[in-house]
This record gives sequence, C-alpha cells and structure tokens, in this order.
Amino acid sequence: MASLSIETIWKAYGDVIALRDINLEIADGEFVVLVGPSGCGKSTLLSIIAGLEDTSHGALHLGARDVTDLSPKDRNIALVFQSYALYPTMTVRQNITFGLENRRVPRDEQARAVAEVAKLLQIEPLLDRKPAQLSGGQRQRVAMGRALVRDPDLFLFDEPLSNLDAKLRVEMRTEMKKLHKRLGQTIVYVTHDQVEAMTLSDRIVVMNGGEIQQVADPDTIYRKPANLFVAGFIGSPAMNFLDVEITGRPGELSAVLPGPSPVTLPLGATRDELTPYLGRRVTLGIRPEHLRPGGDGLPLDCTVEVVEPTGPDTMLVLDMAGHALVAVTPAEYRPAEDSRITLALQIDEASVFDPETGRRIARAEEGAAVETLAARRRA
Amino acid sequence: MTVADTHIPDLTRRKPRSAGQIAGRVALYAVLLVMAGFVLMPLAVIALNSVRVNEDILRESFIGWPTRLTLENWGTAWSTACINASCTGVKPYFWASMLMVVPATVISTAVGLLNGFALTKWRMPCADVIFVCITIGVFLPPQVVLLPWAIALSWLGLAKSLTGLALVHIIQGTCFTTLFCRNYMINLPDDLIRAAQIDGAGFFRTFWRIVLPLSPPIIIVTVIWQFTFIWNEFLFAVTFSSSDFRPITAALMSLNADDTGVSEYGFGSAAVLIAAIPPLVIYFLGGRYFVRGLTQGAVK
Amino acid sequence: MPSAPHAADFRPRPKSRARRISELVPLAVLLPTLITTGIYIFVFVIWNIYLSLTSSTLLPVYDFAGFDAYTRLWRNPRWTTGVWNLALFGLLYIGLTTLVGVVLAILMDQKVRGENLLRSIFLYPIAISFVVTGTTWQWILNPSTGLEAFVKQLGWQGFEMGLITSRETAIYAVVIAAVWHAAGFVMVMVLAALRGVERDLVKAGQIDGAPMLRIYRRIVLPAIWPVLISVLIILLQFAIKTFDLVLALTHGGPGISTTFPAIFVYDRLFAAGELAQGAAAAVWMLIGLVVVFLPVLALNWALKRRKGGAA
Amino acid sequence: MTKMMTGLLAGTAALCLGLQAQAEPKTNMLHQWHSGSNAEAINKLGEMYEAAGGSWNQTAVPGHTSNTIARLRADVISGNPPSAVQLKGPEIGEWAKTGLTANLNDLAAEENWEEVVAPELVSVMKPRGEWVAAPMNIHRIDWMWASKPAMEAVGATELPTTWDEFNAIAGKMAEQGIIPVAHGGQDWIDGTLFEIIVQGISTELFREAFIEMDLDALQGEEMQAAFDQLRLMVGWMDDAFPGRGWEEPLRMMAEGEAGFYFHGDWAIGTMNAAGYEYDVDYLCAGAPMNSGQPGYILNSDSVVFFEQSREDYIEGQKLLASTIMTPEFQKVFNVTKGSIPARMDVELGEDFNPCQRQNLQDLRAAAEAGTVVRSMAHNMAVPEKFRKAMFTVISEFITSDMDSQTAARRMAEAVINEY
Repeated sequence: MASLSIETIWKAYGDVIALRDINLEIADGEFVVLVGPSGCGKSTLLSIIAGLEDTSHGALHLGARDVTDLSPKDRNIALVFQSYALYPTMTVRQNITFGLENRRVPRDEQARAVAEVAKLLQIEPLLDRKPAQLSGGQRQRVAMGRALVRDPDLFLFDEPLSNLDAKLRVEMRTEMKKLHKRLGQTIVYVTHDQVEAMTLSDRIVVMNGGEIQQVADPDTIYRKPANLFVAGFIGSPAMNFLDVEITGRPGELSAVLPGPSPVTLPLGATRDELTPYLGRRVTLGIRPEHLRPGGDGLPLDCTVEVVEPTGPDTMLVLDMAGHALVAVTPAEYRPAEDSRITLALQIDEASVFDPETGRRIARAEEGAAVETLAARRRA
Repeated sequence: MTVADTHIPDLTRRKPRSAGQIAGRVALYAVLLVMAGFVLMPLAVIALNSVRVNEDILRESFIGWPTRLTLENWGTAWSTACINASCTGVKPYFWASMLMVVPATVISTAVGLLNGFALTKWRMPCADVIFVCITIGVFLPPQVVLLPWAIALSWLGLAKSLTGLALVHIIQGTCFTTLFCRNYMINLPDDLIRAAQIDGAGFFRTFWRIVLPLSPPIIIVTVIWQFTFIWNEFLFAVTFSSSDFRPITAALMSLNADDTGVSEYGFGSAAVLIAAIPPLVIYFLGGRYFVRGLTQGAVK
Repeated sequence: MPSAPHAADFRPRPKSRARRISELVPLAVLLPTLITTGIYIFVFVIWNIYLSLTSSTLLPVYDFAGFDAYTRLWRNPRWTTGVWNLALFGLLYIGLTTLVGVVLAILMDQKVRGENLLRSIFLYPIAISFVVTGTTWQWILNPSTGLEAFVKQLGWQGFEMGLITSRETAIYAVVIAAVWHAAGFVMVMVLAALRGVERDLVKAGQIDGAPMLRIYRRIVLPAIWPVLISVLIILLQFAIKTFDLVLALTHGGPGISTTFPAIFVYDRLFAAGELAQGAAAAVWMLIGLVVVFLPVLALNWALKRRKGGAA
Repeated sequence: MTKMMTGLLAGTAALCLGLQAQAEPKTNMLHQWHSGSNAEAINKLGEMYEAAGGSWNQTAVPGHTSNTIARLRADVISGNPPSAVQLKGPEIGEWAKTGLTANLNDLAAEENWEEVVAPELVSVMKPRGEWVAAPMNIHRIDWMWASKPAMEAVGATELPTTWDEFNAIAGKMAEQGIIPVAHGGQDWIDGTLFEIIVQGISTELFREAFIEMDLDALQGEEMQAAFDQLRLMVGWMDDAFPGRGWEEPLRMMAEGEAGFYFHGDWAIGTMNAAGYEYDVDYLCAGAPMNSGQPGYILNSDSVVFFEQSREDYIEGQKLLASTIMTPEFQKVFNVTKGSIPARMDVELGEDFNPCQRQNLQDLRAAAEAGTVVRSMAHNMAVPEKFRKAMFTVISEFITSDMDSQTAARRMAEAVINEY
C-alpha cells in the first residue's frame, strides 16, 4: 500500500482542457471517492492515475516513486472497470491469474493467490467458467478478484457497481467497505452515485468541469458544501435554493424572500457572518430534511402539492409563496394534498452562498478550516 | 388455493407459436430457400457439366441434363487432362498453388491482424492517415501495377518464382487484411486492452492473449478472402510463373477459356469444382466461429 | 482562496524515454507494411503517372511527351462508354449487393435452422473465379442456351429473357452476375458483425416497442458501421477492377455497350502496345477513385466523430 | 509413320549439329497454345526439337492473346526477353523496331525460306528486311460453313459463290424457319464476319480499307455496300447471339438449326472433337466473292526470336526456326489445328480434313489471282488500336440500327481518332 500524490495535473485533448490544475494528496490506506456529473473529468483523472492516459502537465507520486512516466504495468496498481473488462475467452481462473502470469509469478504461487482471493470473494465454484456464464454480480466479484490478487499499491475503481441491480449494489457496497476495513488498501473510487460516495469514502472529491470543487469527508461535503455546485450535486432530493435579500441591521438580520407576497425570515443573531451582505442578495440552501413538521425553527407556511411516501419517510413537494420547495418528513406525517401546512425551518443548518461567486459564506466557526484548505492548495 | 390445484405447466414443451409467428417463419424460410436456389443455379450448371461427356455439351447445350452420365471428367481433370506440355491434370498445379497460397494467406492475415490491432487499440500517431494510405492500395487495378511489379521482382531476383508471386500477393493482400481487421477491431471494447495493460501485458502479449482469441470471425473472413482471391488470381499468376512453378488458375484457364482451341467443358467444369473445394472447406469449417455471443461478457 | 488557474500554468510536458520507446512498438509492427505498401502504392503509381507523360508505346521510354494522352482518351467511345458503364454498374452493384447481403444476414440472424449449410451456399460464389462466373452466367442468361430455352422447353413458349442480347440491358446482366458473386461475402461479413452486437441493444429496442425492421435500421446497423464501410470499400474496388467477369459474360458487348475502364486500360497497355495511353487511362481511373473515395472517407470520419462525441 | 519421320528429322538435324554446334541448343518458347489439340501440336514441335538435339522448354500462357503479350512485355521490361515467342502480324514489325529481335537471315538464306513461304507472309516475317520470325501455319479466315441438312431443306445443291446467291439461299432458309446465319457475339467474331464480307465485295476495298487504312475507302460507297450486306445478314441472325462464344454458332450450324456460319478454319478442330462429319453434317467453301475470283483472307501464327546473350540459346533459336520450317513439322502441327502449312510446297495427305485440302488449293489459286489479303480481324493487317477502333464501329453497327452511311463514316473517324 502506498499514498498517492497528484501535483498540478493538467490534461488537454487538442484545445479542449479536460483537467485543470488538479492537486490531491491521498494518504496510505485512505478510501477516496471521486464524484461529479458525467464529463466532469473524474474518469480521465482515474485513467491518468492508472497510466492509461498521459498527463499534459504535472506529476504523480505513488509512495515515494515518481510514476508520472511509468506505463500502467510498472505502476503496480489495479483497476476495476465499469464494464468489468473480463477477458471473454478466458476462464475466471485465467482472468485472475493473467496479471500474475505477465509478471512471471511462479505457478504454485499463482495457484495459492487465486485460491486465497477466490475464498475471500466466495467465487471458488466459478473458477472454471467463462465470463459469459456468470451473472452480473459474479462478474463484478471476478473483476475485484483480478484486482486483489496482485496485491497492488493502489486500487482504482471506475463505477464498479453501476451495472448491478439495486439490491446487489447495496450488498456489494457493504462488502467493499468490509474488504477495505480488513485489507486497508489505498483506494480511488469513481462514481456518480452519491450514496456510494457518502457511504464508502473516507474523503470525497467533488469534481466539475475538469476542476476539483471540494475535497472533504462525507459529513463536511454534505453539511458544509463549499459552493453551489457541490450543494446542488450532493444530496437527494436535492437541496432547496432560495434567493433572498438580507435586510435589517447587524445582530438582527432578516432574509426576505421577494415576490408578490414577500416572506421575511428573521435570522436573529445566529448568522452574523451575513452582515457584510446587508442589502444584498444571497442564496439560501436548505436541505429537505431541515423542513420539519413541528418543533423549533422558523415557521414557513406552504401549500402541499404532492405527497410521496418513500417508506422510511414522506417527501413533500411544496409551494411557498410561489417558490418550489421539497421537504423530507417522518413517514408517519401525511398531510393532505392541497392543504396548507406550517413547517419549521432549521435555519442553523442552512447553507448560505454568495450568488456572484457561488461560494459558501462560511460561518464564523468554520472559516478557519476553509482558510487552511485554501492555504494548503496554494502551497 | 391448495398445492394440488396448482397446474404445473409442461416445461419441456416449447411455447406454441402464434399464427403470425408461424407465417413469419414460413416467409423467412421461403425467402432463404428461394435465394439459395438462385445462388445454387450456376453451381448446378457446372456440376451437371462435370458429369457430362464433352461431345454432348458441344452438341447439345451448355445447360442440360446429362444424357450419358460420366464420372470420368473428374478423374481426367485431376490427374490426366493435358495442360501445356504434360498430361498431369490439375493435380500438380493444385499443390503448387497450395504451396504459394497458404503461406501468402497466413502471412498477410497475420500481418493484417497485427496492423489492425496497432491501428485501433494502441496509441498511434496519425493512425487514420496510415489507414487511408493502406486502403488506397486496395483499389489499384492489377493491370496498372503489373509492369512495375515485373521490374521490382526482377530487381529482387524473384522474377518468375513461387516466392516472388507469394510476395506480390502478401503485399497487395496486406492492404485488404489490414482494412478488414482494423474495421473489426475498432469495435472490440477498449476496456479489455486497458485491463490487459494494467495487468502488465505488453503489445504482443495483449495481442496474443486477448485480441487474437476474440478475432476468429474476422480471421475467417480474411482467410476466405485472401485464400480465394490469391487462389483465383490469374493475371499475376500467368505473368510471374514459369514451367517450374505454375498455379492452378493457369490450368483452369487452359481448360476453360480458350480463344480458338477446342474447349473441354466436361473436365473443365470438374476442374473448376476441384479448385473450389479448398475455399469451400474453409467456409464450412470456419462456420462455427460465427456463433453468436463470442464477445458477450466483455461488451457492455 | 486558491489562486485561479491560469492558462499560462499549463505547459506540455516532454515525454520520457521509456514512454517513447513503448510507443514505438506499434509503429515497429506497422513498419514493414508501411514500407512495402508505400512502395507498392506511391512508387508504382508515380511510375505509372510518369509513364503516362512519355511517348511509350510497346516498351517504356523515359522521355516527356506532354498531356496529349490524357485528352485524346475522351474522344474514344470505348473509354467514354466504359466510364459511364462503370458509374452505372458501380452504383447498382454496390447498392444491390449491400442490400441483398444485409437482408440475407438479418434473415440468417433469426436463429435459422441449417445455418451452416445455408451460409456455405450463399458464400460459395466468392470461391468461383470471375472468369467462370462470367462464363456460367453467359450460358444461363443466353436465350438460346439458358433459362429462356429451359422455360420454353417446359412449355411456356412466350417466355423471353433478352437481358444480355440488348444493348440497353446487357449491363444489368453484368450487375446480376456480379451481385451473385459478392452478396454472400457481404452477408458473412455483416453476419459476423451482427453477432458482435450486444443483444441488450436489440432487447432495449424491443422493449421500446420498435418493430424489428426499425431496430435493425436504427440500432443494429449503426452499431456495425465500420464493417459496412469495409463492405463498401470492397465492393467499390471490385467495381473498379471489373474486368474478367465482363469479358467472359458479354465480352464488352453487344457492341461496346458493356465495356469498362479496366478493360480499356488492359487493352491499351498490353494488347495494343500503347503504354502511355494505357497509363493515362489508369491515372484517370485513379483520379475518379479519389473523387469517389473522398466522400466515403468523409462519411467514415463523420461517423467516427459522432461516435467519439457520444462516448 | 511418326517415328520414321522423327528419325529422319533427327538425322538431318544431327547433320546440322555436327557442322556448327558446340553448346547444347536450348530454347524456351513463350506461346498461348496451352491446351487441347493446340498444346498437342506444340508438344510435337518440342519432340522434334529434342529429337534434333535441342533442349526444349516452353511457357504456355492461357487465356487471351493479350495475356501472352503482357507476359512478354513483363519479361522484356524486367530484362529477360524469351528466346522465342509466338507473335503475329504487324506486332512482329513493332517488336523488330525495338531492336531486340534476332536476325535469322543466314538461316533463311540457307534453307531458302524466301522461295517456299507463302508470298503474303514473307513481308510479315521480315518487316525491316531481316527475317526475325518463322511462320508455323496459315489459317484461312474467309470460310463459309454450311449445314448440309439446311441446304437440303431448301433444295440448294451448290454452295453460293457470290453474295447475291448467298442472299437468295439464306432468304429461303428463313422462310423454312431455319436461322440463315449463325453468329457469335464478341467483337472479334463480328470483325471476322465483316472482313469476310468486305473481301467478298472487293479485294481492292479490303486492301485500301483494312491494310492501308485509306480514309476514302473506309467511308466510300463500297464500304457502305459491305455494311448493307452485313445489315441484311444481321436480320438473318437469331436474337440470342450477343455474348455467345464462337463455338455455339458452330454447333447450331452443324445441328442444322442454322444454315451458314462464317468463321476461320480452327472450327475444324472443334467439329472433329464434337464428332461432326464433313459432307454429312456440314459443308465448307470459301466465302462468296462478287468478283468471281477466288478469295483468301490469311492469318498466320509465327514465332519471333529475341536476341539472346547465351550461346546455347542462340544455337537453340536457329535449331528451333529450322525445326519449325521443316515440312514434317508444318504438317504435324496443322493437322488438328484446322490450318495448313505456311510452306506452299507441302502436299496434304488423307489425315487432313477435306476442307483443309481445299484450303491449300484455294490458297494457290488466290495467290495466282493476287487476291490473298492479310486478316484485319486477326491482327495481321493493322496495329491493335486501329483494329479495336474498327471493331467498335462494326459491333455497334450489328447491335444497333445504325445506317450504312453513318457506319462507313464512323469507320473513317475511328481510324482518324487513333492516329
């Protein structure tokens, strides 16, 4: 196992810049997930780490080794493909040992390694089948086996679970987490599924447009998204955004939701960091679960448009003075459609963004943390 | 509902087809059979002539039932028909052709496969330009390159030799095989190659272990193509052969297309069929490689 | 705040030596082909172009005689008719052969019983040389020996099939024989490609409720376009090289109604001993080829772009 | 018989050898007689050559004549001209012009070729005053093959000798439902028929139009008359002739489906092979001549010798030329080919077909009358490009409804265009 350090990586295809100044440090044994919409550059970054693509600029270090110019086979990494890329003409056993063969590992050692991995992944009965004779989940295991057997310095996963059905995906997810706990490998994992990102990772890297948007642990990403993009991308149902005007005076700020019948949200003394925005507009980001049917919070009068019970909770699509809102409430809460209800907004949990830069307006206590991150990137 | 009530369907029987499906199947087979009949017609004519007496063919017509059935033509064509100086039938020419065609086919196919792989699955500067240039070679009319080849072969000291003719076919054939293989391999999933790279396989190992096992359909197509066209090629065969080495087309032409001599349609037809046997054997044996799903599990 | 990345930060990095060497492997593999086909294509063609500008007749003479050979060609009816025939024949032949081949492949793809046998039947014509193909179809299409006589014998006296005896229609006889020859090969190539197309694509189409025909047209055929391009190129080169088939089938007749450029080139180069003129005709053929080939290439390129864009 | 002859030949040759040869004479002959009776005939040459002490080798090129020429050209360009090649007509002169051909004057003088070779051939064999080739045979082009049953069916007893007589009989046949004229559908078959008609109209016309390529003659009234006659005969052909080879019309004639077929004497070989008999199935005569004189269109196969550097091959050329010119070879070679010897001093025995024997008589008579012409349609008269150009017009005429005047004008234009 080894740490991975990505330094000022750029990637250009002709005039199109696919990756822009990527810097990332991944610690030994860390599980890092790259997420982002398709085309954000996460797969390109993975290919570059794997050595399947050249970098246009920048360097990669795996442990102490500079691997920037090494071909994939010399990097000692393993990659699990979205399509699994199992060799269709080889048996499962051959698929798993192919990499060992290429590295001239003695036969008996190969056999031992296969047995070990097969046992670990519970694919012993499948060893003599061809990939075409396997189910999706089995193929996935074989693909993992092929990666595990070589004991590489770094594991790369390219949306490995996206071809599985929902139930299997959850199972495999758990299994991967267990495996990681047991074996402690360094993992870079690409996905567009935020649940996977949240559940699996030690740290999440959110990417968009070839740039890193935020690097942080799942909690921070979810609760303190660094910008509008991360806020909107992470979380399902997505965060509600309300453009509000900050009024009042320092210490007694209010957010006013404009419209035919403006709604005033008194912020009190809780959001002093907004003082510089007095008289300006900001974007208020509210997670759906922070609109609660009762308890403390700012009361919001809404009309219920749609009620969608999902099992564990009830999702409400609401209209508040002409603004659409989504709320996630406890399962037993079932207001009638078209009825008017009052929800309590947990304004403390809300994120506020500067609409011009899209950046989060950090609260007083978290400012330091953001500053250190920025400082580290600059260094 | 109790267990006893449960009707267990007979799982061994196939689901009966609807009337529409049956009509569809009937139409399908009807079209295929009619086409097969159309395609077989010329073969039937040649086959019938191969068991007719030449005199009958000359006196009656080229198309007709044998009034006198003879199998002699086959024997004559194979081993006693007179071609040029010697009355050896097509036998020696058949083997001479084999000696030339088999290496030429194998080499040009192998080179084509490697080229196709290099052009599609490996980072190659100006792969497209190279491909276009090679494709141009497919179009050069043989008449145009005949004389340049004559000069080139005589420079190489290979004029009128088996090696020389094979070389001509390998070089010309490589254009075709590269075209075929490149266009086949471009559809193989890139992930397989990447996976092999990560597994530590180099160019040749990836080719040998991953790409080649996935290529039987195109190998068959290429082999059929190369084999039949080198086998049937006439102009170069005649120009670059000598009395020591003469391919079967020369013999076939002798038996079938004479300007003003007496044509031997009987054993000429038999010889045509004999010459068609090797490619037909390849077609039949190669058939199983067209079975569906060869790449399943690899392609998403 | 991190400093906004500037374009100036980005400088292409020189490749390492190991990297460059590993990139040389495929080039080394291609090198023999590049050299040999380079000579075969460029040197031979340039030799041919030079020859066309000389005064060579029986044997090559290396002098310069201007472009006379190029212009006088177009006064020769054998040449002009040939060019026109090639255009017409090429269009029909390529269109029909592709159509028949693709339709047969699709039919064969319907889990047909006896597939091996049927496939071999459809494929065998490609094993038969053009000379034999032409001769046999001459027998079949000739009214006095072939189908017409056969049908008349069966009692239908009014049956007439004067395809190869009329100047206007003889070219279609060539088309029929040529389609017969190549359709099976096209079928096999397409079938091989169809078998490579993931079944899920078809299933997805079926679920979307598309009729089979549209599934093939909209989903399957676009998926196998490289093979279709191959087919197109193969047929195009057959068309351009059309020679022995016509000689055996119609001998370029009736009259000169089915003569072809390749026949003209061969006549001039070898029978008539007019090397310069033959070479000039060949150069015209190559020019025509480029004109026809460019759109095909453009199509190939466009399709690839589209595919690349979607990925 | 053959044995005796070979023995005799070996004797003569051995005599020659004793006088001059040190190295074993070698040859490699390039020719297009690759199969059937043609190949047998050429093998006889090989046997005789070996019996005479030479070492025989041959390269037979199947297919069209142009394949042989392609091969020759490839060999010459790559620097190994063959020692002996089967070539004919003006082509011999063309190759002689390149300066690559060998000079056989000494041998010709020694063996007195000038005297014995048919006069029409001499100029072909020595195009620039030097003997560069040896003739192997004489083919007659202007044969009229007639079906005996068809003749009987219309009550004709004598074969027609003028085109008017022919037209009368053909007309009757048409009434009887017999196809009067059998014909094949390839340009050289068209050309063969037309040159036969032209010779029948006037020998003078043939010479001016097809040998001198005189533009006035090519578009003159006589040429139009020839086209008129051709148009008449096209009307008597069945519909199915286009694309047909040259053998099928022969079968139609011999089977009595058709009355006449105008074609060269290689037809004899095929009729022998198919088992048709003279005076039972078919009759033969020279084609009609309006002038009443005997006519003769001549075609000849010959062997051209290319200069060699090796002594044994030079000796081999002399020996081969000498062997070709022996009366024995000339007989053996031509018996099955349907042609007659190129030497005028050879009498034909019973093993020859009656038509071949008549051929020789007709040739002598025509030579006497000065009506022997060299075949345009079979590459004996004009260079290939003119021949092809004229074929184009003739074939177009036959398959379209072009009028004779246009056709004649286009003949002249075709020739001009090729200059």
